[in-house]
Amino acid sequence: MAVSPATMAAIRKSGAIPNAEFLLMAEGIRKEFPGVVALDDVSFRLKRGSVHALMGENGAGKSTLMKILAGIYKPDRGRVQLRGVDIRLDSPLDALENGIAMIHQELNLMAYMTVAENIWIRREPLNRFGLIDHGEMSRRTEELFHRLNIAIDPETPVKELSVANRQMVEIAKAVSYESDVLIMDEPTSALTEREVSHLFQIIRSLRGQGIGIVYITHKMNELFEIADEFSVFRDGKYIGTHSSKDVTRDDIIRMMVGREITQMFPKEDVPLGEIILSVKGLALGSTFRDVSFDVRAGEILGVAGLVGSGRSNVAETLFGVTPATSGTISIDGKEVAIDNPTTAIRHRMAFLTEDRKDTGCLLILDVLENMQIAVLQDKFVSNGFVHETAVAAACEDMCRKLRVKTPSLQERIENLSGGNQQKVLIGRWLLTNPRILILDEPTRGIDVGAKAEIHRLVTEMAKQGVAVIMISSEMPEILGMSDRIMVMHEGRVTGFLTREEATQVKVMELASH
Amino acid sequence: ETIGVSMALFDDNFLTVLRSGMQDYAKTLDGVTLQVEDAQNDVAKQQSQIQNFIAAGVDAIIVNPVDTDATTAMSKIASDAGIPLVYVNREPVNVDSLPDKQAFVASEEIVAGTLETKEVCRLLGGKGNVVIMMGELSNQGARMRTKAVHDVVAADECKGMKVVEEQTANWQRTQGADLVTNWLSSGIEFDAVISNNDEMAIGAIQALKAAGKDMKDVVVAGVDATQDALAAMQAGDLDATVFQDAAGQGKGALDAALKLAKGEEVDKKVYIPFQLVTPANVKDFVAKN
Amino acid sequence: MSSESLVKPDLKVKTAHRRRRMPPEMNIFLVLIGIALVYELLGWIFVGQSFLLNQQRLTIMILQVSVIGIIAVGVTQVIITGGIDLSSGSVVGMTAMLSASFAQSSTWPRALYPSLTDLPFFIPIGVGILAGLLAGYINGQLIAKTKIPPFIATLGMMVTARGISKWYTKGQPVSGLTEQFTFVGTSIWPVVVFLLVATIFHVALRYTRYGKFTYAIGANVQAARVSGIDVERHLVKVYAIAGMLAGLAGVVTAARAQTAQAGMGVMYELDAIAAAVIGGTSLAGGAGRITGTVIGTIILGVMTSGFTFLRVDAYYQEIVKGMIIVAAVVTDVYRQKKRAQR
Amino acid sequence: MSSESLVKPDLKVKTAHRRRRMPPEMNIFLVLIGIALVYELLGWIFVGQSFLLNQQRLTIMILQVSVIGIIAVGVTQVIITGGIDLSSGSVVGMTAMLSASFAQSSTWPRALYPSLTDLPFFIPIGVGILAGLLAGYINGQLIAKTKIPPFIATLGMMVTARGISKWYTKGQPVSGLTEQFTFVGTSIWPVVVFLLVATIFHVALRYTRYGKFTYAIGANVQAARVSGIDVERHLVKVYAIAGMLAGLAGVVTAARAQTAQAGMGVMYELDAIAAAVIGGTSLAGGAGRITGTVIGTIILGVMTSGFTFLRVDAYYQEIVKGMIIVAAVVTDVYRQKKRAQR
Ligand SMILES: Nc1ncnc2c1ncn2[C@@H]1O[C@H](COP(=O)(O)OP(=O)(O)OP(=O)(O)O)[C@@H](O)[C@H]1O
Ligand SMILES: Nc1ncnc2c1ncn2[C@@H]1O[C@H](COP(=O)(O)OP(=O)(O)OP(=O)(O)O)[C@@H](O)[C@H]1O
Ligand SMILES: [Mg+2]
Ligand SMILES: [Mg+2]
Repeated sequence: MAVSPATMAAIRKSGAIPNAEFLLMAEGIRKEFPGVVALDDVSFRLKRGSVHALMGENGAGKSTLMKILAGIYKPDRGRVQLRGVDIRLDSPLDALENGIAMIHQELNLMAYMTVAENIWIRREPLNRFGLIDHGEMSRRTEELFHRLNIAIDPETPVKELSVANRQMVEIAKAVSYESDVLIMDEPTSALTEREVSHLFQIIRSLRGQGIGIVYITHKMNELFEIADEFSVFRDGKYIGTHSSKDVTRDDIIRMMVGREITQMFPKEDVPLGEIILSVKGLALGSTFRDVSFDVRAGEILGVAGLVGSGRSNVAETLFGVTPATSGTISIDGKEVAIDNPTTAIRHRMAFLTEDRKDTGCLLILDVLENMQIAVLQDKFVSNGFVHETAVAAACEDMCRKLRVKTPSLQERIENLSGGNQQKVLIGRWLLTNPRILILDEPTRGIDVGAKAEIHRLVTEMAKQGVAVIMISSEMPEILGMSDRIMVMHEGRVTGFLTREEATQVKVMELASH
Repeated sequence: ETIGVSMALFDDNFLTVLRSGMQDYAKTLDGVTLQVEDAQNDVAKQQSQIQNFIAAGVDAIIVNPVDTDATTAMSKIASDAGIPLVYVNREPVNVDSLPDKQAFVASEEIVAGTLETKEVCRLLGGKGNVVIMMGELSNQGARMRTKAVHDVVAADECKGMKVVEEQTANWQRTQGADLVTNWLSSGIEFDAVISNNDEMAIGAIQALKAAGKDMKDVVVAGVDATQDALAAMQAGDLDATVFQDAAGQGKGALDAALKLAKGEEVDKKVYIPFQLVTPANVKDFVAKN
Repeated sequence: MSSESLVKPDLKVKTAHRRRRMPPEMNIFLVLIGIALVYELLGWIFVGQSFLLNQQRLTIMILQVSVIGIIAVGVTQVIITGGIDLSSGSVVGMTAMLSASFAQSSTWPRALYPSLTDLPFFIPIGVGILAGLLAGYINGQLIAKTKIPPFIATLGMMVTARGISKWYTKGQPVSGLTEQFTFVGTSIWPVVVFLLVATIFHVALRYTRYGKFTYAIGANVQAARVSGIDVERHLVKVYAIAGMLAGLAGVVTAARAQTAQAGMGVMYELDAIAAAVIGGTSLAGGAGRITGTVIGTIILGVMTSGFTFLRVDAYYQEIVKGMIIVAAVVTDVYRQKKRAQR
Repeated sequence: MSSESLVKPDLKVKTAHRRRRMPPEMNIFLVLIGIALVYELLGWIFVGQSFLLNQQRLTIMILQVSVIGIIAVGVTQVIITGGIDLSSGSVVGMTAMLSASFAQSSTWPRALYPSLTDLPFFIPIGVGILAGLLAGYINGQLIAKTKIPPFIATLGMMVTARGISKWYTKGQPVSGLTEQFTFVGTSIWPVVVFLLVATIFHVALRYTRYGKFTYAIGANVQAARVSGIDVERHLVKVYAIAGMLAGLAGVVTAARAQTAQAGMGVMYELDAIAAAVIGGTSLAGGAGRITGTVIGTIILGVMTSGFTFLRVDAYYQEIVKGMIIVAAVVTDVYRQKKRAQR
């Protein structure tokens, strides 16, 4: 017999928490989408005061399970227990009232509203006339931010925040619910190590308060620092749960992908060619300035920096999304004026953006349409007509190469898991056969196996003489893949490190200056 | 003098002739400027236009009412401001209690419908099936003309006539054509089409011809005596229409307004008669509208 | 190596020097001032009199758009949720007819319900407002329950409500209204009603949860839903309020004209939407303010009065009106972009 | 060790057994069939004849909506980009006037340009289409360059174009058109033009780069821009095409009526948008097909013919029409949801 959310909320408030071994328990969960079984008889148990990592390849069903626990999807079968009591979760509100809060994989903020309004929505403090007390709301936000050590003005509209700061706001919002269960679906995909370590401090203190935390990530290096337990999923099936003391990183990877991955960064040394791209004194208003660097054929230039250091802005300017206010860009020694992406593509550049939802996916269109859109600029088209079969074959080939998990090319990209969406977008640019490839957080939200795959592809591109600029907030990726690392801080380049001299400490020193 | 004119709507053939008549006449007068506004068939807009005229300090106002029931409020606004007001073409509801310095030059819509229907009755010899094409349902002219059809059909000498269908085609020619085609395809039999205006009547003729009907077998009647209608009549397609002296009404209204502005007395009511147009007298009207 | 040692806890929240933001409707207010001044100038040049220093004109400027304004307040809220309401003009027509039919005086020979004449004023007013509320409620239920696009739901209501007003008295106007009832349409009462309504919903949007929910749904309906907002229920509320305001507008229209006819309110929805958008409400949802809508409404009124004042030929009026609407929004967009760049 | 072997190769793109999807317009086609069958049934019961087995009726059903259909083809493309075109009805009025004024015959005593009569048919047709193209081009430029919302840009054009058609002949209708010109409006030529236009743009949307870009812009304009699409230029194209089709619709309207009047095309934009949305085009952009729009258009035509066939009282027609539009879309949404759940 399921208890209503209201009853449960009353139980929570009274503080009379019935004891049970597990805080949260899901059993025999099955969820089917048209053409896909996302979860098949899956079980999951969360202990109080612990951090439980959920592991699995892209599309394994992690987010789906969490969305069920957050009241967003209804399972086809199975039951959910909170502290040993069956509960029904028909809406996100039910979950929140039952003390389950979630940070979603795709950012879910109200762009036009301020940070404070976003955090306290539905729980705004009221004054004695029943009207919203904005001052009090701001104050509470500051208090919260202070506790979490976040430096964001509560009155900023969210649309003016960088992706990383938005993610911090999401985290703060989830924490503000003071829930018993906190689900974090890839909370750090846009964060650098500094913010990640903040987050871990927060998580530890929450864990100390007896809260149960579910943590999903594809960043393997984070895991052992924070997780107490691991559950592994594969293809919608539950594989097993282990204490973090009992397993190694390789064990987990083996459970996730079914076999060993030994070489994480298949970087091969490639003889460097001519300078292809040369940037001098590039500036964009007050956002960044004095950015100068060269990239050679076959070279992978890693770009490191803290969140908000302006790396993405530089990339956007290079590609003509936000044309530079001063400085020059030369390709093959010739100065070029790149004032929009169309021109950039004509110069055979490609740019994988950081925010796949806002500037990447054509969400309601299918995989094929998403993948082919950039290449149609100059290939597979004659007299305006698209060579359907040829382009479909090319896309299919690319999907196979990237191991995109999708029922078909005709599936809406919206229905793919986050990691698979990212692969499709990478495929979009690889198809254009670029000479200059700009990647902004290319493996954001990508599982280990696929990550190795993407790294291998990037290396291969470099081998063929492509100049690669790779922005990444993941230190091992930067260190493992780059020939040279450019470090930025507050809109300026603070230094270059060669592959040989680069270490995590040196990069961080330059990045925080 | 500046005279403010608020027309019910601009894109109506008949009212266009009235308006042009007024404007042409104003050009022949010295020192008379007309400020003509389009109320776009909106009562509230018309009322606001009158208030705007008052604010702009015109010497007199001519109103072609959108809704003749809304004239009480307008009369009050104008008389409170002390500015003369003349209603034109449509008879205001407060015709018998008009304040000082107000008058009207109008015609009774119901007469138009009566004239056309009586002619149809005559042509059919008092018996047969008729269909009615109505203008916009919310329009007063449409209502009055339609009512007239029913009144005539109920009269003794036309008892043999029967209204088999009545539908709206919103004054529009193509909608009229589509409506008649839809009737024909539904097997509705009729001997006469009585239309609230000429445009729909012409649409009916087009549809009947397209369906291969001989126009001698069907009586078609409209109202307005527009150029197109007179041409259709001369071609033997249209059997009756009704002429009202639009330009004359415009001229009369302006004269009245100017007199009132000068403080002179005018008749409170001026009725402009309708005239039936048939193939027999069509020549007399060709140059008129 | 633990990453903690790499982090300097150097994050301060700069609250003291928080950037003062100009309210976004400042821009469009300047546009309004600009238009008024141009008229003033042209007035002295061509007509030899002041445009603004005329009590009568200042009144009619707002009076003639106050019905549009009342609707626009409701429409603004609908647009903020990311929806649209095409039915408001027709609802004005329908509610004008309905309320007028209960406001007839016994001295009127053609009363629709001869036994229901001389009713106290609150009955016809209540009938009009409730009928509007009901129409809006149906819109809201349709949109929330069946998930059809607001455009279609309200288009359906637009056609249906217009049909009802024509059918109700078979096209006959309803006249002979009591003075008690028509009072609300006389003098500057419509303006008072408009500004009162605007104030109430300005407060509601800015200082109540109702308002926050409205913005949240428009900004990101997904996010609103996962924040625990019952999106469906809230949408019904918003559409019902918009319908209610259209009903109130219908009452005012009938009272002002001292009659009601089926053709009332045609195309008002477009003017109302234009007023909201000119005032900065984004059709994509999530942004907009009542103050902006009020200014947008007044721009429409000033424009109309100015045309008559400058004796602009009616044939050109529409052409110029179209261009001014576009120009006003262009100026606004341009100024906002410029400010954003700074 | 090569990394290929690292990942188990069980992820296949199943192309051979690609799930056969029913085209989404299948649903709305079934709705159309449903409506037709209901009429058929009611016909036998109340009128004692068949609704569908009537050559004449089948023709008029489409003929009476073919002008709406021509516009709707253009409007569909605009809506797919995430925009809207409110100006098409007014552009029909304007282009009808313009083209008719160059199509007058010398036998007509009151020709507007007495020296320009009896021109070959392609001149007035060209004038109408070009005028529409220009109006659409201006819409597109306004939207692309100044970034004002399409709703406002095309609302401005709606008001302006209507103003132009009233101003052009000061409200006088333009008649006495040559037979060469009116030919395109006779018999079933309007239907032919409609279906031809629909076919061309069906192909363009599905099989050309123009089409792919149109969908991409509607799905995510940011992403489209970053993918190298010159969004501004493409939008200008789409709006210009929509305007051109409205111009063509104006020509057909004038030819069909054998006259042109300033009031032609009023509210056609709403019928066209309704046809597109009934046919499955999403007002949020990114989704829609011409086949759906054609079906949506025909639904409107069938509905009208059905009313006359069943002799529905004129006063009820609009009420019922509004409800049918809503019901059609509800049924469609409901069926699609049900299919998605399977
Ligand atoms: N709304 C939906 N409609 C159809 N299929 C869906 C939907 N949501 C998820 N899926 C499918 O369900 C499967 C599981 O997706 P889910 O998002 O749970 O994966 P995940 O483990 O979170 O992957 P990632 O690590 O990439 O985020 C995937 O195959 C995905 O394509
Ligand atoms: N849309 C925006 N509006 C206003 N400011 C922005 C916007 N996007 C980014 N910024 C600001 O620009 C600065 C640089 O951001 P950018 O995204 O380029 O940094 P980054 O180094 O790539 O960091 P991240 O890892 O977050 O992508 C930050 O201070 C950020 O707050
Ligand atoms: Mg996921
Ligand atoms: Mg970045």
